[in-house]
Amino acid sequence: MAKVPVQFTLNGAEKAEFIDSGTTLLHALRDKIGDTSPKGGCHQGTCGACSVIIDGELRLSCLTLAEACNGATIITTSGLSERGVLHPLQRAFLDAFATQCGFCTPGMIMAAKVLLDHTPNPSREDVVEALSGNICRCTGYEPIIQAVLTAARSNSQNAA
Amino acid sequence: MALALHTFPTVKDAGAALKAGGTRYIGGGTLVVRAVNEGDVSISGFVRSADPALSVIRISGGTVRIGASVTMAAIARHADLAPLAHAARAVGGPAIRNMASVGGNLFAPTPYGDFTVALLALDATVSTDDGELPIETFLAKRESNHAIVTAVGFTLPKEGGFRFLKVSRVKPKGVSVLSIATVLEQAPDGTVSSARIALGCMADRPIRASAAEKALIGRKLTADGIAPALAVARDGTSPPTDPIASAWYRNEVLPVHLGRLLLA
Amino acid sequence: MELRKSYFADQRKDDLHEIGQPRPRSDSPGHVTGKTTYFADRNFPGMLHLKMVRSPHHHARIRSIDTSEAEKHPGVVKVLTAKDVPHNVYTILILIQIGPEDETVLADGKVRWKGEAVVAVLAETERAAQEAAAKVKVDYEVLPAVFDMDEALKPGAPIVNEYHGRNYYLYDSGECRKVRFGDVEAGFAEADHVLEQAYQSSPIEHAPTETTGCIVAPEGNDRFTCYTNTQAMFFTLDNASIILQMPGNKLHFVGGTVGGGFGGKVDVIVEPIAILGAKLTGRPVCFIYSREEEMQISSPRAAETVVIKDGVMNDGRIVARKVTGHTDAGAYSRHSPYGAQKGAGHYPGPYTIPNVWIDTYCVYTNRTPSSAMRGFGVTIGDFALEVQMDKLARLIGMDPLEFRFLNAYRDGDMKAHRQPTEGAALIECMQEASRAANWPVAEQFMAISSYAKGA
Amino acid sequence: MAIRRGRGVAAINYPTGMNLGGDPTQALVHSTPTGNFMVTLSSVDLGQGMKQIMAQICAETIGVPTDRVVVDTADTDTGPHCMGTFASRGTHRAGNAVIQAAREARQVMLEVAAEELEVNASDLETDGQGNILVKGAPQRSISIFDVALSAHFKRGRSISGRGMFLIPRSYPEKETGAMKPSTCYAHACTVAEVEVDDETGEVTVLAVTNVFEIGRALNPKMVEQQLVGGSWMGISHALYETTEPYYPNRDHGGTDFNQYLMPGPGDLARTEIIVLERPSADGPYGAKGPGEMCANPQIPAIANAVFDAVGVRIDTLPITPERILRALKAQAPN
Repeated sequence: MAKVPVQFTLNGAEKAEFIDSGTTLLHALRDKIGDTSPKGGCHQGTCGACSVIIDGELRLSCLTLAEACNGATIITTSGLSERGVLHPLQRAFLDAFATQCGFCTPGMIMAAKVLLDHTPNPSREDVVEALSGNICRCTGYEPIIQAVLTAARSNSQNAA
Repeated sequence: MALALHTFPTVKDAGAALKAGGTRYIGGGTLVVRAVNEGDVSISGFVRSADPALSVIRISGGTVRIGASVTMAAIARHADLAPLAHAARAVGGPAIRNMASVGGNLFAPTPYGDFTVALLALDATVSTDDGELPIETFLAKRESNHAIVTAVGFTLPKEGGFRFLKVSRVKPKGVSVLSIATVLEQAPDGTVSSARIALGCMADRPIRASAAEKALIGRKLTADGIAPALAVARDGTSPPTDPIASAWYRNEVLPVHLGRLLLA
Repeated sequence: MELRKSYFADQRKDDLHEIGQPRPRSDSPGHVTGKTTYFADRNFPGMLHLKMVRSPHHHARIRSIDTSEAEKHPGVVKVLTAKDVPHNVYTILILIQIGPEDETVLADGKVRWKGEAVVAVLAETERAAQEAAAKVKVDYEVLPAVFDMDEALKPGAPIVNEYHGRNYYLYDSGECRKVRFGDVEAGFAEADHVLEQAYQSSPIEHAPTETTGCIVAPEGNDRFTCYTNTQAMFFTLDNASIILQMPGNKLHFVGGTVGGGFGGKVDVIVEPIAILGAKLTGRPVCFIYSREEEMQISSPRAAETVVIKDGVMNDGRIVARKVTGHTDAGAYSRHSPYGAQKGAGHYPGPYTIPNVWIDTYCVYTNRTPSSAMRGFGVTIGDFALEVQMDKLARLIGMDPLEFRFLNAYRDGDMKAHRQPTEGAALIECMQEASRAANWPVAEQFMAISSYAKGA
Repeated sequence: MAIRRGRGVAAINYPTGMNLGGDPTQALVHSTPTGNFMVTLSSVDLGQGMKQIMAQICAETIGVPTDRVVVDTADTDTGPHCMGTFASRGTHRAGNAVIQAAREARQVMLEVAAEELEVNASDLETDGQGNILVKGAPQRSISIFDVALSAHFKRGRSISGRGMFLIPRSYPEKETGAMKPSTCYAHACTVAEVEVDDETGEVTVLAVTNVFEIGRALNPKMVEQQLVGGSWMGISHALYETTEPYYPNRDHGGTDFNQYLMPGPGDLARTEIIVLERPSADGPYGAKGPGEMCANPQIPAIANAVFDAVGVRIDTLPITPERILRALKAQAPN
């Protein structure tokens, strides 16, 4: 089996691995690099649990080939908190009781982060649209929407 | 056989590689990688081209050329393509739109391929490494197509001339019950002088509603004016029954939604 | 959310320290940082991947199985068929003495639903397992299948499951679980109106975001650790022990946080075969359902039909209720006989009715076996009951909410299954709903309570 | 085109625990040398927050803050038997087992404290903050930290307890069906408001008002999570979900989250949740099981609201636009 090199920046750290050609980024992250924060909920692109941020864009790691990420900058939910301090989105998810089983949470946070990076003061409609590719089966979405809106407000207060 | 990804600098080289058995061209990966993940062992090689031209949107004098690798997200945020943004945003959720390419959308089986419905209404031209084809011709034979799609081209409709509607059960992101795109031109008095209507999910691939198009010519966009077009909207349709909706339902609501789009 | 403390204040102590406090969840920090460990977040060197060859037919005899090409496929380590499973015919509720054993771990001679597991392939990679699975040749003789419960119960219908010998579950009470209370025919005779209506549902999937699965690792001392997302650790361990004819002390089950269950992870499906694979290869084995398997192979909530016949008086009293329920178990029992009889204990709903007749049946058809789901045995029944209540109210020209007040059970009322009502609170829920939803009802209904009449 | 409004109501009850009982759960509780408490179970947390609730129940019973309790669960090598997490039984069955185990541990803790303070154990109480006080003389006190140290290293006592909860199994009488399905029931009443598009059959759920009676809200925020999510699932069941859209025809079953329909974040109804608490006689601090019943009443309430809106009865789930449209067409005079 042909092994190919991949190299990218993951949550600020340089990563280099040899992987089987055709390996998805999801498998490379979870099985080779050991970052299990992206979850494999469907491997079809229909649940969003594997969402990561590649070069500033939200992507599904289950449908992305790891080899196609050479040189990319990748962010996952496990890399959001810094020195034990939670990212405002993580804080907001906690405070809003927006997690139940937690399986969709890392993907939701990725989708929300990209939204807030581009749209610091989103409307409810913006949030709904941003989360629309991510399935949650426990919460009924409302607490998650509220968490994202709260995080946006706390961000803008901090910026002010 | 183990999988492998082969990247070629030119479309021509990629095209040559595609002649090998078991290979598939990979655009955004939303169709092909999914198929492999789901156990399609007939695919053993991904082929792609790194030709930068595939990712370019070129607009000059009302003529648009969109490289096949351009994503739905790139179309949706392109200022000069604002009239089409709505149709591009109809595809998937935000992550899918950052991956799904216009080239891939041409191959998306029903009930997917909403943007292709828009392209059909725009009477687009599909460019491949083997030449150019009208989109209708391309779609009719897309399963047997072995050429690599390199771009789609079309003329930007006049302001307000393009309309698009996707009907889905789940909001804001859901698979189509059906989708409709129209490109209409109206005389100063409001009568329709030219009409192209494309339908998604009303057959196994996007189709034109030719009878309805004809019935609109010379009519005004009023309830009475469009009535003859709605009456023949189902002519030539053969919608699928799938988990989203039955053929019966799609046929029943097509005139309703077409009417609402035309009167909007 | 609002807590309305004014109700039942006399029955409640509200001076507790920790109970009643909105403490933060201890697991949430792990969830939001991606650090919570789910079963699949483990990776063992040398781990094998298990893929199942499944029946493409709804009902078929297996003439032969040829695994030779699959076994030769590069990367394949082991191919398992029925003969490899020590106790291949099982049923999970045997642990609480609900038999007979009626399901095969791997199909033996016959398949009874489209998607049934036939051959398990273990390989070094997921891809190799998929490729090899495609090379397994199974020669089927397709048999007539039955999908409709009414058809299945007709004489001469194809027999779905020979272990039952008939297309329904045989309870100790006969072909159905029965409740008989009062004289239902006398009730209908006395009633001003009799209304009989049929309700139906189709199967529903739990659709947890995390699919069913497990990873089994040999401990090296003849014990096996099974990391699983089962909802019931010992239930699964004990059933695995029976299927594998392996003493329970050889099995170590480790769960953790499960990515959603909703009742979908109480079947014992992935663990026994994965443990067997680990035992026979000496390697760690991972068997995780694909999303497609989760959606169409894992047990759904059963489809049900519910026929309700009611006798009602012009003054609003329901004087008789007869319920006939059918639960579509699919091809195997799993939890369905239990669910069907749970319905018998639930009808006629939270209403006091003097004459009640209930029959609940568990029926076999050639579809994916159904099993437990959130609201098991009750959800569809409640849909039927409460739509029926609406129809009855409109039939006699009463407000639907007032009609429910009139019939609501209260403490001390005798239920059809002959237990006195205790701790009722239906009336108070309706009173609060009347206020909150601005659905006014007559003052007399706002004045009553669930406490025993006269208490 | 006409958008028609309607509303409907439904009221339900739901049994707590496995039907007919016979479903045991055990718990063990012990203190660490520094007075933290470990609850050992084999129950499974599915995301409903079982671990957190067991910690709060143990903390309340022992008399310490919740953050001094750690729950170790879902390991068959360490945790005693639990029937499983299903049938709205987790909080009720495991909670009772934890209370019993915690009481036994608390008794030992108080006995050790009594020896240290030279009083009778029956004269002691906890302050919920980690201290044990002499009733009526709170200045005489000892921290649970010190009590645990003393128990471990001075007095040789194990501050621990065992808990087991079992509702004896009921066997239905064959002919009459006399039986005891459950010992306690949760209750609910839901009012749903819908809009129905009478040309397409599409339903929009505008609002659901849910009143739930759940015995006791052990952690109100977590109860809210489950009730809000359950209400969403009820709406989903009413209008969207099935693996066999053309049942009993077996074809066209969905295989992904695109084809298996559930309301998206853009389909949410205005959701009101009101909770009543009538403590159950045998529930842990009065709790009943709300996890399943909270998804039930929306289904008939929506069905009734659809009828109220457009005058057709859809007696088959899910109530799809197609079923509504077919019924409307069948009803139409033409």
